[in-house]
Amino acid sequence: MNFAERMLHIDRRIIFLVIGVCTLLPLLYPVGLAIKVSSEVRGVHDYIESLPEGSVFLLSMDYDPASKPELYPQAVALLRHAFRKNLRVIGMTLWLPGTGLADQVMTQVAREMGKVSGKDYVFLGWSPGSGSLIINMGQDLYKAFPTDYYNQPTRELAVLKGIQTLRDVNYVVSLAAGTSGIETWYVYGKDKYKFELGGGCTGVIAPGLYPLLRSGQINGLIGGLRGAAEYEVLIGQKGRAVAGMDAQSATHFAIIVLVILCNVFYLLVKTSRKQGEAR
Amino acid sequence: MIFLRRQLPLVITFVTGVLFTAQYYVPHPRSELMLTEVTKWLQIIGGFALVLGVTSLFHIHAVKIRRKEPGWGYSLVLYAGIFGTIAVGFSYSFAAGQWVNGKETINGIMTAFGWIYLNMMVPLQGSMFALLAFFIASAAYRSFRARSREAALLLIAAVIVMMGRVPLGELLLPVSGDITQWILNVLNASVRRAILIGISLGAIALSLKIIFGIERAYLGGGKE
Amino acid sequence: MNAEWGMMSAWREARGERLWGRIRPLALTLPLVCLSALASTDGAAMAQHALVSPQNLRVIDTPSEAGGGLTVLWSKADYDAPDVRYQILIGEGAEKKVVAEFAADSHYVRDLKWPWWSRPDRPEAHQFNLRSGRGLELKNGTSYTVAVAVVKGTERAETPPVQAIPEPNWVNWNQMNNLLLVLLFGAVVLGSIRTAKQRDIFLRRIPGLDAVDEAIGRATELGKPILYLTGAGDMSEPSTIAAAVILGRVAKRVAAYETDLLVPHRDPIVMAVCQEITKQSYLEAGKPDAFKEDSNFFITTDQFSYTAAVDGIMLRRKPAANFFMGSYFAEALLLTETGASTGAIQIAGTDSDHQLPFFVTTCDYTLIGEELYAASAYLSREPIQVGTLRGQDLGKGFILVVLVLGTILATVGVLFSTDWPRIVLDLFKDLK
Amino acid sequence: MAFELLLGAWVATGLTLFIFTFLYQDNPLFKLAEHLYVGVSVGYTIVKTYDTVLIRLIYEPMVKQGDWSLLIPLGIGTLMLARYLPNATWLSRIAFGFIVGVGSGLAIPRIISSFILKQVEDTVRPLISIAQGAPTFTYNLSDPSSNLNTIVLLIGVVSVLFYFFFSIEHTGPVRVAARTGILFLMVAFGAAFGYTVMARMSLLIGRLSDLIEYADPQYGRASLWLGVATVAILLLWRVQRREQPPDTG
Repeated sequence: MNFAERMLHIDRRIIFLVIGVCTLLPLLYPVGLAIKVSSEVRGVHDYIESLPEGSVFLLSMDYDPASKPELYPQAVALLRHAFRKNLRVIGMTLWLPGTGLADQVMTQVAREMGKVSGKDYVFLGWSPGSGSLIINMGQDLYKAFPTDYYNQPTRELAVLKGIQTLRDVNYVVSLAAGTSGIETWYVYGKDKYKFELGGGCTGVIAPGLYPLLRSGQINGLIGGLRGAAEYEVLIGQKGRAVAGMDAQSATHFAIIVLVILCNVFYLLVKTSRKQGEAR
Repeated sequence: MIFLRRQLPLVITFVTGVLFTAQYYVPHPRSELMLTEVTKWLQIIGGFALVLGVTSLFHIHAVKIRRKEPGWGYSLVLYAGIFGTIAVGFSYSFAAGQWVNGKETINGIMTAFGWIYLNMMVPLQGSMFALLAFFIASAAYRSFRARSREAALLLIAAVIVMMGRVPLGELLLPVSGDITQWILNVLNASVRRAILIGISLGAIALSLKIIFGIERAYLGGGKE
Repeated sequence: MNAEWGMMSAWREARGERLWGRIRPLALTLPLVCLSALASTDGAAMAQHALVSPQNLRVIDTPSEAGGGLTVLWSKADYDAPDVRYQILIGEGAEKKVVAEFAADSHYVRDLKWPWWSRPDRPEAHQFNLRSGRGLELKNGTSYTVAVAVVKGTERAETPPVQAIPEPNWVNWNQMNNLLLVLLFGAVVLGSIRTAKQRDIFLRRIPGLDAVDEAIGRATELGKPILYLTGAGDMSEPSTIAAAVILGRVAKRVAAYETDLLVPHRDPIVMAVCQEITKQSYLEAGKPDAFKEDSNFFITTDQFSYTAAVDGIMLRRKPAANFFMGSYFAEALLLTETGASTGAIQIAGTDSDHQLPFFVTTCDYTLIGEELYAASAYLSREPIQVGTLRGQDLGKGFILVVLVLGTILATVGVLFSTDWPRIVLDLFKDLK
Repeated sequence: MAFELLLGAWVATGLTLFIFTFLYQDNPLFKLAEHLYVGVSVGYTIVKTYDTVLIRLIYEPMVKQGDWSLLIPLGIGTLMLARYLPNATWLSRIAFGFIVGVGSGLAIPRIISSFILKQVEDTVRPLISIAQGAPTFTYNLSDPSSNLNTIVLLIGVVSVLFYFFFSIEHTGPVRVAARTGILFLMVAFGAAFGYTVMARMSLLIGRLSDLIEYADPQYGRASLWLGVATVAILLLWRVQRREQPPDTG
């Protein structure tokens, strides 16, 4: 076993350690590198910015705790923006395990912005069915959600006045960690009920949503923690996402270095084997 | 009887399938009313499907405990988790002065059910997936090799996107951000679009086969 | 009665326009000229000013809708400009009121993106849709009187009123291209399945299958076992079915070479099915005695426990070849990375597109997406599988042709600024 | 600080660290946390389903608002559970027939409209644009809708579709198209790879931020103490296991 081979076979726990340190150090000692805003994120932001006061904004938080670090900051930033613009906000989720998180973020941001449940916003909670739920909301919102999350009859809520179906909603944003997310909202919702649709998603599924972005089926896309950081920059309220960007930079470079090292050693091993065979 | 058992489900599938495909093209209020009602039903039936999903898990671990298979103690932990959470979900909250009934918060006060959710379920699931960060790193070092020209292309694209998506990359190599945008918006979008078209054709073919009774796997096993 | 009859004929006229307007403009020119001549004398008699009232006013029930809507159509005029305004009026006598007002250079038919077959008027005509809501309620079956006025500074000219009745419609004509595609593709898929049942359909060889044979050969040379995973899905997923079919092929080879086979499972039903398949393969290879009941074994349903256990097997037994077929989630990387570190040949096949990048970089060969189904159809020769694959191929071929021809037509349309390519292009647009 | 918050911080930190011990090796602490995770999520699902489906969707509308038509889905749902009765399994097929039938019917036209027509519509674009009355060719790479990018997009879509073509042999021009397709595929996978790395790292950042927060004195330095305890338990387990004969299996 030569040097390159030995290097390739080092204990992987050493690499675990490297990654742990690369994440931890920038979190403890942040640098604050500048963040450039992409047009995808700007699409969502500018649309909310253009909505007049009192417009109806539906935020569907379609994720579970596994994706909390990526999508929770997005939800916070979007809700802050919507509340600041005095939009009427409807919160919900298509993912059962995400109900508690969605409830938490709605309550927290509403309290911070001085908004009242039932008057300025409503949290509908979770309901089964995904696609059929969305169709049902498009047909009759009150049939799909007879009561909100806190068992208040939805028909009596001031915030929902004049809203009968999804057609009366001005903007829907789905924060998705997988299917039953943005695509579901398009196929079963926007396709027929014609509201404007935007998306936020985890990094894993972001590349798959570009065809919808290109064709204008969604008018913007917030991708992962980086997307959330861009949104925080846009609304001028820096939070967890911006704070994580330095660590993100450090880990990405650590991975890039590791990939390069892997291939250098791989090449070395390959050439030395070839030389060995030639002899 | 044979008709009821074997043909009836297929007839139902055919009729509902054709009806709801056709519904899409019929804007008449009666057709819309049918859609409203039936999607409402599907929502409720969807809840029952969830119950179906978890029962097999109950069964597997019950067998493990009964036979005292290796690691059956962990199955007990699992059962404790299930029943503990259910008990708390239906307990009485003294702080809020009412029954919890599956609410994480009541009037802004966190319930015990919400506590379990936030302090157990959220960190557990979150950490489980955070583990992957470490494994991606070790894979990056040990096995992401440019075995072929194709794999090399993949790795180069990956490195560019990794640089272009973080502030440090854009600082060191400003052009990486633009290239990343181009890769995502043009190259990636074209491939994803082709895949999307392919998958959609597959999904439509499958749905058609189901409606016409050619594909019956969904009916599940079980003796007739 | 009279009004209804009038509306019906207007509707028929509109339908005639819809079908033939773009293809045979000549056929319509004559009646249109007559119509506009009639209307203009009418208008001239009414208006005392230089400002001429809007011409050719037609009010029809909004087509392809659930009702509660009226569509108002009138010709474009020379005075269409931002400072001139149109008003839409509803009602008669004292109850007449303005329900909408907008700049005269807006609200054209072309703005509403109708496909050519359901366009109610020529693209340059004006169109305004009246809907219930915001102080206006249009009831189905009730007759409404509508007029259009033009306002320029202090001048104003109004058309004679026209009556129309909103009705719910049974067909959404804008979506007929969608229905056409459903019928077409349905016929193709069902037809291909039928053909596949009658005769052999050609399927190209999947190169990945050669790699499978090669890996088994190498495992035999080394005298080490082969590890085969069927993924995380249950038997209802196409990828799991494909994984089971390919397992049959692998088992047959393995039986012939008398190599050890290890198939750890995450789903008890999949395990039962795979056990049967393996047994059958050993029989077919003529080695029923070499079959071991416990080569298929169940570990656990939990994602990470399963992964940890399989990783353990890889490290202890050091298989010469690892196969990852079926659907995978985040555990994919943990499995393939460990496998790669043991130096095994790794072959993957999955439709879980989020995991594909990791399979491609850590495995020696990867069946990408539909290739997995194709490999399974190629091996099983099952008519439904083969026929479906063929049907989808025809669908893809059709889309390919549309993409290429459509681009050429669209380019021609821009280059010569003509409109006729739309006859084809509109068929492949989602306009509704 | 309220007791439940403090306890919550300690429990959350402990469980996080238990999961992270998997990095060292599969061990009882990890297994404990993992099974607890599965148990708690199943319990959560059951409670939520009960509250949402039985109470909010069935009981309230039916009993309080008198919407008795909901007995139909209730009946179909119950039929589905007949799956567990050996003699009545066939009843569940009626329910599945209904669900799958409606689901397929709803999906077909919507998928055609959203994923076929919309995607084809956006791919079929003129390769020439008109600027100031004259036909021009725009080649700005950073504008996704420039003519050059339209061509690249078209080539990408067409060649990848060719790659997934199974009823003709990959020879001659088809081979060239399919080879181009695989190159496009690889770049797209590369982009996905990069994005996934980003996603996974974000998850780690999220968890570590929590741990840092819980290392604060106001939480009684939970992360530090529990970290030490976890390491100690692991070492103990290690030592104990070395004394026992290694297990086989």
